[in-house]
Amino acid sequence: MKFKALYLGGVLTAALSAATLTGAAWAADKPAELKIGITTYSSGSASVFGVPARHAAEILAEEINAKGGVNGVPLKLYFIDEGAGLETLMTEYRRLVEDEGVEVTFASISSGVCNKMAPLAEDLEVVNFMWDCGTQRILEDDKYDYVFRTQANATPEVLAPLAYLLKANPDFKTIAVVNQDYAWGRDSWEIFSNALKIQRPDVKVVAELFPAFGAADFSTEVSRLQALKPDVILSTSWGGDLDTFVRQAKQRGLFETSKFVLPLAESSLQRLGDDLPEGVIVGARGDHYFLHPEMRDKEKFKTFNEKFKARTGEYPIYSAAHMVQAFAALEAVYDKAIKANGGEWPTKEQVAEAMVGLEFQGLGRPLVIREDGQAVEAQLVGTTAKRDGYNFKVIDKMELYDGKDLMAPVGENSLKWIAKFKPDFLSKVPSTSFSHK
Amino acid sequence: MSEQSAPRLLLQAEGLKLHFGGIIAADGINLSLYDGEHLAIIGPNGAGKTTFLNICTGYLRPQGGYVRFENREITAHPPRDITRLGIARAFQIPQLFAEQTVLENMLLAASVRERHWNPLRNLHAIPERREMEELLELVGCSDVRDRVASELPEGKRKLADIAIALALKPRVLLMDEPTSGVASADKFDVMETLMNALRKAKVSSVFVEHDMEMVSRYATRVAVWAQGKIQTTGKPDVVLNDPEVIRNVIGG
Amino acid sequence: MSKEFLTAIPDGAAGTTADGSLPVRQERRGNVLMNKEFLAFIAVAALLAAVPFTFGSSITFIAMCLAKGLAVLGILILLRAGQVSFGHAMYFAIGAYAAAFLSSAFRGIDMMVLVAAAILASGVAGAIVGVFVTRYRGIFFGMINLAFSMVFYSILEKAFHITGGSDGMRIRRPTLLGMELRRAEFDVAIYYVILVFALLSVWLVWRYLRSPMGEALRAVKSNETRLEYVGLSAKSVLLGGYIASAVLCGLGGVFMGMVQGLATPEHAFWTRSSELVFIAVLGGPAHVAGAFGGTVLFEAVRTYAAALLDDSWQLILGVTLILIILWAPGGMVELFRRFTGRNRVKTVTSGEAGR
Amino acid sequence: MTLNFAVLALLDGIAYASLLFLVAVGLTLIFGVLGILNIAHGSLYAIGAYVAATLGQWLVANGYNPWLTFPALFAGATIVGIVLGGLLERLLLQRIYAKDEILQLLVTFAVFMILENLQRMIWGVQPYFMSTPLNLLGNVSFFGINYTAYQVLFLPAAAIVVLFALRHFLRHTSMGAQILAVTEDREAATSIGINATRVYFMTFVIGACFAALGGALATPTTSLVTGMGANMIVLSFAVAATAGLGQIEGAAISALMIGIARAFAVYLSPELEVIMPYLIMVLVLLIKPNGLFGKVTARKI
Repeated sequence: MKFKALYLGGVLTAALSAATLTGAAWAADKPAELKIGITTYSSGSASVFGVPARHAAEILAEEINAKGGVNGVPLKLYFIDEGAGLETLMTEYRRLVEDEGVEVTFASISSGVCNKMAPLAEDLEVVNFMWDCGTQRILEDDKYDYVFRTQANATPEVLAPLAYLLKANPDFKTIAVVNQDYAWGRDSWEIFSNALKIQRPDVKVVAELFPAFGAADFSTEVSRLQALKPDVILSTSWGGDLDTFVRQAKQRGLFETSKFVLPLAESSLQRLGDDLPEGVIVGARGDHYFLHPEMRDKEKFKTFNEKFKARTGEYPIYSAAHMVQAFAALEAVYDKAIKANGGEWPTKEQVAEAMVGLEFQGLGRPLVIREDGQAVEAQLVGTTAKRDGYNFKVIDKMELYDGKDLMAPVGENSLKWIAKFKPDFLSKVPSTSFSHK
Repeated sequence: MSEQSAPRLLLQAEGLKLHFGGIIAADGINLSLYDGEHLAIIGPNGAGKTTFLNICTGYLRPQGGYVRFENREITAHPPRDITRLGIARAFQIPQLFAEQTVLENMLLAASVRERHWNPLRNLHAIPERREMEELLELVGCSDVRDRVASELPEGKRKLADIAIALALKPRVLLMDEPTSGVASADKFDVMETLMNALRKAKVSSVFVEHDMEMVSRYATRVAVWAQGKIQTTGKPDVVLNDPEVIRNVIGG
Repeated sequence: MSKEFLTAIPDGAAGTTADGSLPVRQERRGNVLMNKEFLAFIAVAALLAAVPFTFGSSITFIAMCLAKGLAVLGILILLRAGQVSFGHAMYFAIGAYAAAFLSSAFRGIDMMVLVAAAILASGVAGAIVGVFVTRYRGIFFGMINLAFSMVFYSILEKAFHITGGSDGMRIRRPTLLGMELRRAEFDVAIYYVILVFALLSVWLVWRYLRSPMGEALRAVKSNETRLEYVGLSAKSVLLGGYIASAVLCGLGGVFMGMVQGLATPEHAFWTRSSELVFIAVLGGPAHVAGAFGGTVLFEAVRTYAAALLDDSWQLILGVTLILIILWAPGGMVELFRRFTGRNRVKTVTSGEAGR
Repeated sequence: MTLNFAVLALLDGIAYASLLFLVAVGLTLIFGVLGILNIAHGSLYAIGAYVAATLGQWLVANGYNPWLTFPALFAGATIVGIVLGGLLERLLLQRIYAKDEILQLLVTFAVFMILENLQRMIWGVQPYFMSTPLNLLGNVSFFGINYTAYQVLFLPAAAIVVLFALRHFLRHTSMGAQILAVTEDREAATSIGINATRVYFMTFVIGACFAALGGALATPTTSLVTGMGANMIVLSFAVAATAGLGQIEGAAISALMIGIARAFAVYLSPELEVIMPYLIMVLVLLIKPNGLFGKVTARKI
């Protein structure tokens, strides 16, 4: 019977090629709708960050569809919850691409998720925008035909806050880090610490804490940090984790003894309210801020902010801004590809091809996609301040950095690039200064 | 080969001591079992009879003394090792594989004996099957051969328990009240069959028994237990007529 | 021990009596039914083999069910000995991580090498852990397994630079017998590989459970004392079953990992271990078919429950399991038998008997 | 410095252990009496937390005196314990007492799944906060390090009160004596006329209240997210099994051990933090299968 089963399997395996040949064809006919699959956090502690992005996506899709869609094709959005776990996520993602016929995907928020989704998208040959995740590794380590990033990567996103820190607060001797224990937390610290070592070899790292992603209690970490009294505490955490950490640190007076650098805290300002003190260095993983000094008077910016506020009761945070950029890239690339295709609806290869060199603009400064699929994005860093008219801290003493100055060139590994920094490189990076108005 | 005149020493216990808290279960037990003997153990409840069987089979570790089997020290060896050396045991409360049929109980025992560990061979396909069926026939369990053990009436359970022990082809069989639970009308028939089987298979035995009639009929020697000690040993007709034994054990 | 639970019958053939009297098991009569079951087995195998040609879009779903079913089959072996492990997801994860490590170290490694590595890794791990845990029974067996698996889970989650931490590791697509496969080809190929392994495992487990060693497992449950007194160590019997179950979980893990392209610490979390036991009982521990039937039901509810009521799969499955335990402790296998009128194994002791 | 640091780790450990104990003691009490290892205990913990948070938030939002959030924590826990715990015992557990322990375990796992699902349906999947009680009590300083009084004073005090109240209840009340009798020997207890049904019910409700109380008291120190029950139940398994299932004072000691070991790990080797509880559990169970304080029972043949 053993042999019968094997024999049976063997015979059927031989017929395998016949079965596979059917799945390969697609048509570049104009579809009835353009299906977009979007991964975002709708559950768990990270959902406070993911849900605003989902709202943004819905607003944008409505806007686009109201004017007839992309080249006459209306958008249809499919959301997948990153909080459901990688297995469920990947299964659902495959189902959307293989069964639902989703043509473009935006995946994802978490760098840990991106590390798995990028190869999957490439494998499924579906155009994927890494719309929010930061890890620089994906596009530096491998070459992708279908995977692009419509925002910056970890390198400028942590180098800009470091440059800001070195300039605004150079007198520090010790630093501790509290990052989430996953790809972003680890990679961002690697970049930050490597750069710091070169810029300030005298600074001592006194603690490296990596509480679990989604951790809900940081009491022991806060105790330890209080005992160590580092001059600077860095945390690239975000979402509910950052909120909880800040609240618990604030409650126990940690902000009084250490300078905090929170490169992602723009996304937590409104939720934290008075729990986030003044004088904290905050960033936005890009130039995203509802009071963006260069953009706040632009029509598109104002309209989106108003719509967003009307829908959610809050100002957009940077996850929403990243979503806007992804949609901007989507519209731009279809325009470009259709033009290149003589007005015909493009194939996915043509879309992917059109991505390189694509110029588009979301809520911040204009962006451009490099030939490695990576976008170049400006970076905004500032210091929290209390100002009339807002029941939360706003960003003051803003510096706006140009993305290309802080980014490893195409084909170069970020860490190797950083290793070549001159000791004063970061303090000399040009930036434009703004104050809160 | 053992000579007729000087039977071989099979099982030997010397100086066994075991106390549970204040209860003295064994207090210097010395006892030997020779090839061909059928030794009955009698004595009041709580005298330590079952404890003796437990120590001999390694279930309990004595606090003093030792047990030898065929001149091999086996004190407190695991029961499975002692069983494999050739000492099988039947229990006062039958110990069966409750979920399996009586035949399967037997086949499992035979498989262990013959070390049939091929994971692809059906338990029912082992060559000893015939032998096991005959053994069941012998102890009068053929009629319940295919019944699940947990469903058997008490008498049959008792017999099945003994059959499992026999299936192991032991040199010595230790039985704890072999016919308790068997309908009194059948007791002697059962014991008759059993002893014939033992003789035929050249198995020596030790059995704990309360029925003196049974003892005088089937034992070749009797040991009288009292408070963890052996009060006396000897031929049944002598021991059972000893006035002190009558007063302490039988008369009661 | 509830009599209907985990009851007898590795051969679904086991005793059936027309008049509903005392159950009698006769393996001779069983042969007829054996053939029937064998035919059913072949029929199911043929149906599954035809899936890529008929319901091609569901092959990934079925492949995942089969992979998980393999792990449940492992749980079934332990259930036969009356033991439940709340830590077997550990072996599932070991299978997946074995593939993850190898596929990242050697690009283009062959699928068969990964499978062999997973069998080896889970087998060795099962043997090492098994030596310790087979001393325990019942709740304690469950707990010590849980403890081991949680240690393993924590290591997977924490050792970021080795295991990828909570993000897990990617499993690169392996070659198959030297052939490089594209995605669609790979999906079909791995489907057949899993199917072959699943059928083979079903057959092997089936045989194993009726062999002396497998029957001895049931003896571990019913009477360890007697087992010792026929000369067999309950511990080693259980260890044999434990290693076999670990290997099956490892196989399930490597296949699930390859289908998903992913090894994640979640694979080893205690809820996953419980899910495996859950499925085994849902399907019915009395028959190997229960393992796969249970898995299909479980996965189907998980995947499609949302269509009925948004985010409700745990609710539906939880209620289902409770109903099954209360009214059909033999699981789907028992329900199947009831509805087909086949094989009423226990007629006398209905309901619960003591432990 | 090293001494200071040990004291700090100790304080963190005690705060954490207090919560662990509250949850584990309910689990171990239920096991001791009913013989059921209740996986749904984790859900009772989570639901206790959610209900307490909801009550607290409602009080604050409606402008009541914020100090009322303290009684709200206890009220929330009691409601959950009595209503949910009582219903579970009456409707479900009563039907499975005669079943095999594996099936009992699985029934509680099924309940766990159901409650996890209901929790998501009721409270959604986004995090909840209610830190009013923690803020009200303010900070206390040890060696110049600020701790919240809630965590280093209130929680340990609550745990100690629970421990002694429970001891008193078991030793000096008739119901307690009945519970102890059933724990010692179920058959003997029922044969002398103890109403086991009532004892089971009371025990389960009390145990459920402790689980919910653990959750309620944890609320101010944490953010409530889905999956918190799954993490807590496995931790309290570790506590209960390390102590020996059914050991109440033992649970307090092993909760302290695990809590302190975890806190020291954060100071000495943060990577080991998560592993500590399970490592302790494995090591203890390997050496003492019945736990540190558990009793060994031998089978008679």
